[in-house]
Amino acid sequence: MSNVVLFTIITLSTIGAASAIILYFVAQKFKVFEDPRIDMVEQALPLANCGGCGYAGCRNFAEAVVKSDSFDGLYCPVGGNETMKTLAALLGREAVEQEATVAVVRCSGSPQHRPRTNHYDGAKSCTIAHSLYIGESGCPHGCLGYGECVDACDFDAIYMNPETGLPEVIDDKCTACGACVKACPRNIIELRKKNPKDRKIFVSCINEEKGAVARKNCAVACIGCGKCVKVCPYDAITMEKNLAYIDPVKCRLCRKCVVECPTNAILEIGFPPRKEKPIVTEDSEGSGLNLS
Amino acid sequence: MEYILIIISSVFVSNIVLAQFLGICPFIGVSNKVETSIGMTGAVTFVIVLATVITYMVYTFILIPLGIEFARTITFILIIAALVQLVEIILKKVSPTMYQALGIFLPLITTNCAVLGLAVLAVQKDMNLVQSTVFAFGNALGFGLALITFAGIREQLDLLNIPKPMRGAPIALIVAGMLALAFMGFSGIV
Amino acid sequence: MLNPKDSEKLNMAKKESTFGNMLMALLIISLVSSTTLGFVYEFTKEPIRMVEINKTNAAIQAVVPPFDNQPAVESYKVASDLDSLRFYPAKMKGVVVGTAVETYTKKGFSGLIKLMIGLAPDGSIIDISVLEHQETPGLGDKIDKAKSDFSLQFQGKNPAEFKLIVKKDRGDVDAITASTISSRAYCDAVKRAYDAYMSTLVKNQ
Amino acid sequence: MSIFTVSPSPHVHSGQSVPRLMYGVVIALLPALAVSVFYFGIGMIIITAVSVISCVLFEFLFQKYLLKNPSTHLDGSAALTGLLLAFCLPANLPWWMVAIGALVSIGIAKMTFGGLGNNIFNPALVGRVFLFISFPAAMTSYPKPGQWWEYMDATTGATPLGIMSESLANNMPVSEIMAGMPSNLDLFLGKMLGSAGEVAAFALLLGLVYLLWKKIISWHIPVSILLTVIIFTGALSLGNPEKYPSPLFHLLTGGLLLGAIFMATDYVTSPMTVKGMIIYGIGIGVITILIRTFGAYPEGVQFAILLMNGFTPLINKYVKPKRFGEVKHG
Amino acid sequence: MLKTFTLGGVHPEENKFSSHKKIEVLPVPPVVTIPLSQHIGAPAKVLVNKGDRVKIGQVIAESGGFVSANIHSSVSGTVLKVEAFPDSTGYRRMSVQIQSEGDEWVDGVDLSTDLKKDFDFSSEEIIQKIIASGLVGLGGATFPSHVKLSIPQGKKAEYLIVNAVECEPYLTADHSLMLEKGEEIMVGTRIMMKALKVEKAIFGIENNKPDAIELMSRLAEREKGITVVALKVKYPQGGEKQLVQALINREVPSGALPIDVGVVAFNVGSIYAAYQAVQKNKPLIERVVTVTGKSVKNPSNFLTRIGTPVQALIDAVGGLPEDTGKVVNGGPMMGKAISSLDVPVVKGSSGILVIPDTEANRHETENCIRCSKCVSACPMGLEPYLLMSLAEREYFGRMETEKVMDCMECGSCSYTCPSSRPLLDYIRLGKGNVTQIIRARKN
Amino acid sequence: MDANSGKSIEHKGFIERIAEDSVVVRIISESACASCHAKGACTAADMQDKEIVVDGSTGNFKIGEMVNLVMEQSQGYKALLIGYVYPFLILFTTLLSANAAGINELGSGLLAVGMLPPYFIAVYYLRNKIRKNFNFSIRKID
Amino acid sequence: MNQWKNFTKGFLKDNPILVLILGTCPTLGTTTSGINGLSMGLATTFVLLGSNVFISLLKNFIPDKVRIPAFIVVIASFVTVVELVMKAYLPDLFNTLGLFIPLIVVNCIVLGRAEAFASKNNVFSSAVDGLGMGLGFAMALFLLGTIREILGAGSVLGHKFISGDGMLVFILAPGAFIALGYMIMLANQMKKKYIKD
Ligand SMILES: Cc1cc2nc3c(=O)[nH]c(=O)nc-3n(C[C@H](O)[C@H](O)[C@H](O)COP(=O)(O)O)c2cc1C
Ligand SMILES: Cc1cc2nc3c(=O)[nH]c(=O)nc-3n(C[C@H](O)[C@H](O)[C@H](O)COP(=O)(O)O)c2cc1C
Ligand SMILES: Cc1cc2nc3c(=O)[nH]c(=O)nc-3n(C[C@H](O)[C@H](O)[C@H](O)COP(=O)(O)O)c2cc1C
Ligand SMILES: Cc1cc2nc3c(=O)[nH]c(=O)nc-3n(C[C@H](O)[C@H](O)[C@H](O)CO)c2cc1C
Ligand code: SF4
Ligand code: SF4
Ligand code: SF4
Ligand code: SF4
Ligand code: FES
Repeated sequence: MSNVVLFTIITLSTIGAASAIILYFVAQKFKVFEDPRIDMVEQALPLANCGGCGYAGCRNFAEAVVKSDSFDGLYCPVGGNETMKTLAALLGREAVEQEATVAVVRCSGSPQHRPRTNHYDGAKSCTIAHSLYIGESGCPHGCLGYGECVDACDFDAIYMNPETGLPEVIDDKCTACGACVKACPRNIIELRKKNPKDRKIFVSCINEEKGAVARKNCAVACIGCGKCVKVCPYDAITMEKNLAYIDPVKCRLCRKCVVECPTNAILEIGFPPRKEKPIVTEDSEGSGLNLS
Repeated sequence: MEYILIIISSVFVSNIVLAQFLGICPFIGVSNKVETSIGMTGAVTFVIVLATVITYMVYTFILIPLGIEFARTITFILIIAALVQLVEIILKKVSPTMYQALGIFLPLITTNCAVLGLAVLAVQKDMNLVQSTVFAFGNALGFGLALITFAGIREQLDLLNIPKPMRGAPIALIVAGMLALAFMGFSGIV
Repeated sequence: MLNPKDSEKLNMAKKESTFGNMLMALLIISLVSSTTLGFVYEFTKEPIRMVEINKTNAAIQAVVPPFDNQPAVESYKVASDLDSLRFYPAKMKGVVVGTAVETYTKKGFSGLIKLMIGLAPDGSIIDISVLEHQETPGLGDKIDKAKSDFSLQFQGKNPAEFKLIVKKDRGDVDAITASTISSRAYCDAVKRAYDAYMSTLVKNQ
Repeated sequence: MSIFTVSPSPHVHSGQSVPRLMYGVVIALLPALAVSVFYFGIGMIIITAVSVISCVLFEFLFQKYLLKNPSTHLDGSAALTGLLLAFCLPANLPWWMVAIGALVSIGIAKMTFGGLGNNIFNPALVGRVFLFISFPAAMTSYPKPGQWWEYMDATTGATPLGIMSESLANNMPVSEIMAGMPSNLDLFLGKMLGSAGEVAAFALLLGLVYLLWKKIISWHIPVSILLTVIIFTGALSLGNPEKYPSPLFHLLTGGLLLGAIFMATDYVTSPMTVKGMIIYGIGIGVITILIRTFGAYPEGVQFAILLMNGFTPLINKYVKPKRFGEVKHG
Repeated sequence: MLKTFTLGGVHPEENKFSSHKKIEVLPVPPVVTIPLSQHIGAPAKVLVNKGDRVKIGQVIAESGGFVSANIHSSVSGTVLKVEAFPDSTGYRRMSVQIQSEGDEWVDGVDLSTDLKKDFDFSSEEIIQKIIASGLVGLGGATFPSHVKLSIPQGKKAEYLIVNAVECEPYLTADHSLMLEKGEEIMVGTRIMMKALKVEKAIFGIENNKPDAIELMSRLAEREKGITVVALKVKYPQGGEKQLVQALINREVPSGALPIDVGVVAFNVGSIYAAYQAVQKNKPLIERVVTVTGKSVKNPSNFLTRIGTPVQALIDAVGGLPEDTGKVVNGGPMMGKAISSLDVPVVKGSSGILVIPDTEANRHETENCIRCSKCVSACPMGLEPYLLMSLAEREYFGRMETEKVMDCMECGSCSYTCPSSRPLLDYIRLGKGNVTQIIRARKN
Repeated sequence: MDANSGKSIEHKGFIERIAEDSVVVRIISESACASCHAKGACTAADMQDKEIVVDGSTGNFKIGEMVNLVMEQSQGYKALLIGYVYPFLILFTTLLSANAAGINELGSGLLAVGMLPPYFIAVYYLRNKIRKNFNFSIRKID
Repeated sequence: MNQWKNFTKGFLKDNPILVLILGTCPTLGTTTSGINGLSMGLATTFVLLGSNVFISLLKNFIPDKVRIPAFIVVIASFVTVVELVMKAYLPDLFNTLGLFIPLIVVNCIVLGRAEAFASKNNVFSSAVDGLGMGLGFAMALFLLGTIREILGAGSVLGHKFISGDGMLVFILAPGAFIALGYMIMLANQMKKKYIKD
């Protein structure tokens, strides 16, 4: 064996051992230990980084999941129950099932229904318009139509329908992350329980004004008449501040209220067409609007 | 004067990032905030200079006499890896609060090819110890200059409407390219 | 996505991190790798040395007439204006047929340019080759024989009558288009070698 | 009754608009264009036309097919970029190189960043430097003025700055070099070699007056650049007049005036505050002279402006306007 | 050289069409709608019910807090409704609607038009009278005046500044008031000086009102401590902080009040109203309103009862022009666009501006070209372009460090932007959010 | 801390432990790659846990909660000076002066590196003083 | 894991340069021509393959806390081997790649694969992983080198197809950055389009 080989061995081994010692102490001091489960949990997540779980990103959520002992308050809306089950299996815990939900836009005030009172020419932002002006109709609660919710959605699940000027949700794409709910300054969007075949029945209005005012401002407003409350066989409908609300959990999709509503404020979506025409034109006051 | 020329040359003329292609990962990935970049520059300067001094000495006074220059890479990397950690541990030991403040201030610690690259370059260029040290210092400054300028640009890009596909690394590289174009103007100054 | 089974792998038996264990592991790894490296080095040492010698020899051969000695071994240093230059005497049957001078300049467009210049005993240029440069590809790199005919104009010229200055500066050298700087630097290096060579002649007389 | 428009205040507007500003600059460039056509004839017309048309075309194509933004190709900014790009090219540059320059200006330097207002670096200058580095030979052989009908076959030579830096490198004294230079009057009138639009000092100054008069730009950037150059070169030349040419020579040659008046002032890439603009101007002045005096290139304005473009975000970050009611320290 | 403020400012077209029109008294409308919130601060608490009979000057709602003011009936008659009616924003706010019947005043009001020069009230008595009159600033901010008169402990006022700048284009209410009620305003000034216990008062008047400057200077010569200063025409010369700087070269620090540099400022209209309140016991039930616009047939200034629908004012100038695109309650720079002519005149309404449809819409918004014109225009030394992009990205924390709260919403930035960016819209959004952040931090 | 008094830096972290009058927050220092999904592909030193003790913090925090650690920017710079810049200056000036004084390479190199331990020992003895320069606070993430 | 997927992930999905953006320095520094890029890529591939195999062999022997220094030693040894062999048998290539050969040690991708993959998987998977990642790296380098060569020198693999020079800027630093920037952009778009998981 030549000198060089010998020197090499000696030098390298010394340096190797020295760094081993240093690094050993470093390791002692720093405990560079990332729970490997965090990586695994993260890998199991959809990695959309949408923030729907309430954490800053998927990794943060993964850390929270690994850190806490149960799944209380931890739910990834994008991955849904399936992902949560995977996580449960990974961590050896019980998954908490959460009802699947979907975003629902609760306003039907398209221009045909809502007489226009002005033309807004400010910044095209719902938040700004909302904070400075009532909007282009007399309704202080209805959709402003500048699509802030559309911009907020990371999943292209919501778009502005050019005909109605209102946002519409594509149920299949919606992950119920809630970004649009947060974005809407008027709190029009609600995450409601997802029913089979994407059926839903809901009051498509959040107007709390008195019936007469509401009606003047919008032909399809909830006027708080209370007929639906009476007709609902399951006590699913409540009336508060002149506004009916259908509890998505109690509602059994019987569709009785829909026919009853004098202003067609209750929408049914995803049902097969009825025999008789569902639209009961009770638009008596002659507000001069044509309901299509 | 010689040292000043070395510094000018390594900061402007052959900038470590923009002309020599070293330390690009942190350049692309980290330089999001100007304050952090300034912090990085300070930390990197110390680490690079210290590493260069030590590797230079090991090379000149151990490897060469023993005739095992070929073990340069492996020796250097081990020394550097240990050194970086050692600095951390010392800082933590001597003043935990200060160490914590650094932790909040600097989101990242320094290990990148710039440190090794410079250590290797310093011995490759046949410079003496002081020259190597000044060279390392100049390059650390050059790294800092590129990093800080770039962080400023990044902060501004964040407020602009960069097309989606370009965001992140692509635009960072293009900006780096244009900075490199601009830096070419310094050719021949030294 | 990972499946749950992966989690088991992580818990697989690993060596514990006791001090002794760690030291052992590292020592062994260092030992093995240094031994390997040592042998690889031994193995490649000769070829590497040959490569380097060949490079010098090739450079020398390229610029002087055939020789039968070992110029690399007989080389000597000659002081020049800044530093010293290495001279490689090429001998045929003990007679100096030419001297290869390793010269340099720092005035290149991108700094250092290293040349090997073959000088006939009378000081006229036999040939020149570029050892090292960082001039711009496509421009300054035309000083390289492989890239353009620039260096050919020096062949056979004696700097005593051939002014080693570019024509722009009222010399005799045709500069490379758009690369006057590199051309000037080239002349500078050649001139340094020539001057050093001439100084040895003067001294010898 | 028709419905009213509502919007938050204010309800009136100055009437200023992007196209008005951009075409204002184009107008300011017309005298220089006229002089350049006078000196460089058909060459100037070809490169200007190619540059302007391709800039506008590329802007249109990029927006239509890649960015899918509302189109702004007619707002004058692309045309202006094209015009300025042509101004800083030799009038005998092959047309396809001009088109490549336009592609780089608009495609890489502007549209990659999202179009008007988003770019960090001056598009025309990026285009120019890109060409300069890519085709150094073509970009450093300038046609002699007065050849009206020659384009690529025009006789070429070196610019005054080029001659100066060459000769200085040869240790010639300034006085001797100046003897072979055009007279100051010729320099002022633009009778010299150089990039197509940079030669005529008086026409560029005319443009400056117009821009200031129309309040399109403020004086801070051009004045701080020019003053810095004067002071810096003045000091050098006082120190050793045989080694460093006079401030007047520096002012009248090369792209200094074109850069200081039209390119450093580009809104998008220059600082936002008065203090910032002055720092920026000083930076450009200093770097220009550093490169001219010590660097490998005879001219440094293009690099100086690009470099300071790179520093502009930092300047904007740290140099804030004087706030009303700012508590005065000290 | 004329005095002016140093930072920023813009020069919109002045268009003061009604500047030499006499103040006409607008007939009392048949129905007035008086909102309960005509001042910044908490809404007033209503004191009347549907069907009640009220007299002119009767308190129908009382101050609902420290920064709040009383509200008086501006007509005599029957309360029709106490209900929410739309205000300029279109949102419905609680208001009292009164049907006008007859002309019955509450007791103690001196209805004569004689000039009553002398007064013998203490500072406290003056403030009490002003509280009773429901006076709020008529310069636009509608800040309850008595709050400004009650100097906080440890601070001292040195100057009373009378803001007669009227820098908003089109508006001439203050101008005409000065020409007609100069003597009364001088008395009012002395009253306010007494209330504030200051020796010095300065009138600031923009140089586009030479007759007013001349008249007020002449009147001021007779008074001790009152001076009149002509100011350069530059918007927003009338901004309180700008005015203070222009007149006495003191800068009100960021986040501080004028009183911190020893100044209290009042609008001339407020001064005149103070005269009415103290010398005549007349509460704030009417104000001068300019009705103007490029296509308005007969731009004029009207003494208008609070609560009068805008429609009545429009009718008085010859009806709504054909080409109306926008109607603004206030001036073009700071006023609020209204969507219906049923909106009532309130204490803060200094003018009704009718904008033709050719000018009613903003231009298309384009990318910011970073021309820095907004930065140069901002009188507060802010960077509106930056604030807007921060607001767009919801970086409200940074907006705070960039001093968004200093913005006084003068609109110079939006006015000047060549890309027609809605800078102020976004800045307001940011201010709203930053206010919330600050409030949350305090709790 | 008054947020208006200067610029502050924030860093996210998790509450690790809560003691009587202090809270321990764990932060992760990470490099570019640590936040991307190829995080595993970075040298270990590129990602570290650090524990920060925040004194005097009470408040209703719960373990595992994500919070913002807040520190004034100037303190960060101060730490930088003590931790990196001063030692660098010591190293650098010692080396230059030793060289100027004619000490050979080996000597000046060893001397320069040898100056560092005393410096850090000095810092160690001053650590309580230094400690007063730094204070952190925790802010809830809304 | 499916070995084919394991092998091909480095080509686009997890391409070290185009997607993970690691090892940028050698990428930019050595791609002045297609051949240079390819050689650098292959050298790196060799190191990757070797270290992956070795580390996965040793994984149970190395205690957790010293795994990083241990990995470094292994990697550095392979790098030195490459260095020596290249110097001996490919001296010209070694000169052009220069500094970047020793820098393979710090190429995040090498250590990264050791950390993330080889230390957790069996030898065969690790070999496949190393080879796949390495080839992905080499491919990207080759591509970038070729693009720069075509634009910058007007030649493909050293064969000139135009007379005269190309756009020099692409041979120099600015062009390297710009070309890589656009390449990464395109790769991301492609990844979005073609790879869903
Ligand atoms: C990117 C770039 C690289 C250059 N590289 C060189 C070079 O390597 N050598 C050289 O002499 N000139 C080079 N130049 C050209 C000089 O800047 C200058 O044009 C030339 O030296 C003087 O022109 P002339 O040779 O035509 O007199 C380069 C120019 C550019 C733009
Ligand atoms: C909480 C608060 C307290 C105020 N206190 C005083 C005061 O004591 N003295 C004073 O002169 N003004 C006071 N002001 C009024 C302001 O200085 C200013 O006159 C008012 O905001 C309207 O001004 P503007 O129209 O310029 O916005 C106060 C304002 C606020 C919001
Ligand atoms: C941009 C701006 C412009 C203003 N212009 C005037 C003005 O021209 N005249 C005026 O009396 N008040 C003006 N004000 C209101 C004053 O700032 C301040 O509120 C008023 O002078 C205080 O007096 P007051 O409480 O009696 O209204 C303006 C405010 C702002 C923010
Ligand atoms: C005063 C002024 C100077 C300008 N200078 C340039 C310039 O030098 N280069 C350029 O490409 N565009 C210039 N522009 C046009 C425009 O700002 C440019 O296209 C933007 O940089 C593109 O985003 C200028 C515009 C103005 C108003
Ligand atoms: S529609 Fe709303 S809830 Fe559904 S994915 Fe989009 S943002 Fe999330
Ligand atoms: S639902 Fe809300 S956010 Fe969406 S457009 Fe309507 S108002 Fe805007
Ligand atoms: S509105 Fe605010 S930001 Fe705009 S100019 Fe006025 S004070 Fe400045
Ligand atoms: S005025 Fe408009 S375009 Fe100019 S900087 Fe301000 S926001 Fe941008
Ligand atoms: S390869 Fe990552 S820093 Fe150089």
